[in-house]
Amino acid sequence: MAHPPRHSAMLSLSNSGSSANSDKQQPPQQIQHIANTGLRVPSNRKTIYDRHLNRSRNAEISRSSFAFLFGEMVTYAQRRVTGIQDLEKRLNEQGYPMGLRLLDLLYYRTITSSTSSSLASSSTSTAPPNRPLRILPLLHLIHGPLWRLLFNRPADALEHSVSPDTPNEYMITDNDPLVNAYVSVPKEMHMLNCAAFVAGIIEGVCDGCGFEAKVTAHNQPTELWPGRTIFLVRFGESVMEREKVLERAGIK
Amino acid sequence: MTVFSLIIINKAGGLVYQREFQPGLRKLSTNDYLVLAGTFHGVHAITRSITPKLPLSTASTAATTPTSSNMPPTPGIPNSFTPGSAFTFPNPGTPATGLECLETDKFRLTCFQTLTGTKFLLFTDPIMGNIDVVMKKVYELYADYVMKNPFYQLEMPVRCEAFDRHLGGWLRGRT
Amino acid sequence: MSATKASRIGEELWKTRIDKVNAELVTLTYGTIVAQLCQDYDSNYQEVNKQLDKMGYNIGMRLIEDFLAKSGVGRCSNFRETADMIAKVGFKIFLNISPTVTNWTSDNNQFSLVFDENPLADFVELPDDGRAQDELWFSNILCGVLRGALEMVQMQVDAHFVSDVLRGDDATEMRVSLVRYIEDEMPPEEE
Amino acid sequence: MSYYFTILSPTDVPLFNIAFGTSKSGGDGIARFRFPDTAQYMNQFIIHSSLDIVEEAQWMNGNMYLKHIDTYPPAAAYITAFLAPSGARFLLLHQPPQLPSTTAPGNGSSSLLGSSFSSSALSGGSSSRASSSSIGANPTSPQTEEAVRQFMNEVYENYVKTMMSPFYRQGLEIKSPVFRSRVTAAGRKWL
Repeated sequence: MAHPPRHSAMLSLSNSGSSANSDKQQPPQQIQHIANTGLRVPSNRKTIYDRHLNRSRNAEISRSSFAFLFGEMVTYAQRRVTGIQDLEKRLNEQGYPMGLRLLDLLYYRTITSSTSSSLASSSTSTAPPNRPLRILPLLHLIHGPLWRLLFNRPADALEHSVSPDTPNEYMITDNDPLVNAYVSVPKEMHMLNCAAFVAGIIEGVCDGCGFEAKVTAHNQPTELWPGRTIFLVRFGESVMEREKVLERAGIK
Repeated sequence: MTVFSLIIINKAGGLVYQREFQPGLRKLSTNDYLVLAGTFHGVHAITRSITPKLPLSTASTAATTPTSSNMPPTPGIPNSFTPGSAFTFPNPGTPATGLECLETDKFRLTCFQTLTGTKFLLFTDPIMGNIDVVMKKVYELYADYVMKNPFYQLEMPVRCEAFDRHLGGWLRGRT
Repeated sequence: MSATKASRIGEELWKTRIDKVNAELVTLTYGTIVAQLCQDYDSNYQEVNKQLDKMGYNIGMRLIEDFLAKSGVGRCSNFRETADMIAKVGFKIFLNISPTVTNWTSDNNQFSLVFDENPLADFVELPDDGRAQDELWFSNILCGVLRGALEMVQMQVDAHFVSDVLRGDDATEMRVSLVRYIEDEMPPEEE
Repeated sequence: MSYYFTILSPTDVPLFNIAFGTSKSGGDGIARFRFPDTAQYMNQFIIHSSLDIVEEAQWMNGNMYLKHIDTYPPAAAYITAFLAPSGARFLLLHQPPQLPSTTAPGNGSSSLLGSSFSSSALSGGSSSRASSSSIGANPTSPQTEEAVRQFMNEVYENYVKTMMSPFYRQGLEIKSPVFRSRVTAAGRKWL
C-alpha cells in the first residue's frame, strides 16, 4: 500500500492538558507557546462554530458578482506572472484549497441531510456515502455532486483516455464553464484557459481523497459550444499502483 | 426591421467599437470612423449646451428646491446654481440629454448615452420600431461581455470575441 | 424616490432580471482572494486593505455599467436617493442583501451602511495572530466598488469600514461620504 | 473509561489533541490513565502504532467512520477511527479503568486485514473483561459504536467549520479554544 510521506515525529503539541476538567474553565497552563487569547467575539458570542453549515446551502447571489470577482482574480494574477503557464498555475493554486473545503462540505451535507442522496452514484446504500476508494467513484463524485454544488448542474461528459499508454488520464468536459462565460481571451493568448481555476478545485478534491493528480483545463471549442473545456485529470503512479491492488482485492 | 450598424464611443469621444450588420453597406475607412466618432461627440455636447433655459418663474415649479438639489450640473454648462440667476432647464429633475436621434430618408441614427458617458449609436432603417428595446439589449450585452471581460481595458477599443458573437447572434435572430 | 420604492425595484429586478449562482461559490472565491493577498503581502494587513480597495475600484468602474444596464434607473436627484439606490437596489441585485441606510449627517453628505448579513464573510474567522482583528478589513473590496462605481456617475465619494463583526464588533458598518460632484467628463485612469 | 482524542493531517502531522474521562454513569470527565505521568506520550505511541492499520483500512472500507480498528492489550486500550474525506484522521483511544488483576485478553492487535474482511470491524478477540453495558467497555457493542459515531460526527461538523474559513490552511494546528470546548462538550455528551 502506498504511504503518503510520513512524519514519525512524536506529538510535539504542548497544549494538551493532561486532564480536561469539564466544569471549571481550565486555566491555560501551556508553558512554551503563548496561550491563544482567542479572538474577540461580538456580544452575542457568535463564532463560526455557531453558524450552521447548511445555512447557505441554497443561498443565491448574482452571477455578475462572481464574474467580476473572478475577472479581478485573473487580472490580479496576470499582473504578477509572465506567461500563460504561470497564470494558469496561479489560478490553479487559488482553486486548490477550495477543493478541499468543498469536499468536506459535500460529505458533511450528505451525513446530515435526511435524504442522504448517495454521493458516489455507484453506491446505492442510504448509509452515509462512501469515501471514493477507486478512480471511477471519485470522478463520479466530481462530475456530479461537486459540479452541482459549484454550478447547479452536473458536468457534461466523463471519459477515460483511450490510448493504452495513458491509462492514468481521464477527461471531464464542461460545454459552457461558468468561469469563462464572460471571458474573451485575446488571440495572442489563445492557449490560455482561465478554467485552470476549476482545474485547481478538482485537483484539491483528488488530492484530498488520496488520489494524487495533476489537472489542467484545455479549450476544445465546437460550433455549438465555443467555450467548451476539457479538464484533463492525470493520476500519479502511486494511484495507478493502488488501483491494481484494490482491483485484485475486489474493491469497487 | 434592419439594423445597419453600431458604433460605440467612449466618454472622451474616442471610437471603441464599429460594426456593420448588413452586407453591401458603403464602407468607411477606419480613420473616417474615428473622425465620425469625434465629430459626433462634439455635436452631441453642443446640442446639450444649446438646451434652452427658461426663467425660473415660468419653469414648472420643480420639486427639488435649489438648495437641497445637489444634482450634478451638466458638464460644459455654466453652473446654473450661481446665486441670483433665475434660469433653469425646462425640467430640472432630468438632465439635458443632447442629441438623441438624427434621421434621413434612408436611415435613422439613434444615440443612447449612458449615465457614465458612453454613447451607443445605432443606425437602422427609418421605419424600424422599438429601437429602445434593441438599444437596451446592446447595452446589456456590452455590460456582460465587455465590462466583465478581464482582458478588456476600460476606454480602449473593444475586441471581445464573446461580445461580437452574442451581439451578432442576437441581432441576426431578430432581423 | 423613497426607500421603500427602491426596495421594491430591487426585489423586482432580483426576481426577474438577475442570473443567479450558488452563493457559496462567491463566498469561497472571495475568501481565496483575500487569503491569497494575505499570503502575497505576508500578512501586512494595511497593504491587503489597500489592494482589496483597488480591486474593488477596478470592479466598481465596470459594475456600474452592469447596474445601469440591468436596472435602467435614471440619475439620482440627491445623495439621499443615491444611498437608497445603492443599499436597496445595488446590493440587492449583486449580493442579494439590503443593508440599512442610517446615521445621516445634517448636511446630507454622509451616511452609514449597516450590514446585518454579509455573504463575503460567511464561514470566515480572522487569523488569531493578535493583529488581524485590529488591522484587516476583510470585506474592504466593497468600499472600492462603491468608490469606483459612483466615480463613473460623476460622484466622488470616500467609503471605509468603521466596524466589522469579524473583528468582534456588534455590527458591520461602512461609512460613505460625498466628497464632491465631478465636473469634467475626463475618464478616470484605471488604478 | 478515559479517552485520548487526536486529529492527524493526511501526513500524520498532529493538528489537535485532548484527553478526557467519561461523563457517563457518574463519570466526572477527568481522564485517569493507567500510567498518569507518561500518559501523554504513551497515548501518542499507541495511536501512532495503529496508523498502519488505519492506512490499510482506509482503502478497504469506504466509510468515514471505521469503528474499532485496533487494540493495545498491554494497556487494555483500543482505538476507533474516523476519516475526513479531505484526508484528516480522527483517532480516539479508549482506556477502560484499572480493574484489579484482570489478565489482558487473548490475541494481540489483530489487524483488520488479518482476519477475513468482514463488514463488522473486529469479530475476534472478545475481551474477557467484565462485559458491562457501560459505554466503551466492550469495543464492538452497538452502544459503544453508536456513541463513538455520534461523537465523531459532532467533532467532524466542528472540524469542517474550522476548515471552511479561508485563513485555515490544511496542516495548520487547530488552536481555537472554541473548537476545544466543542470537542469537550461532544465528549461529555456522547462518551
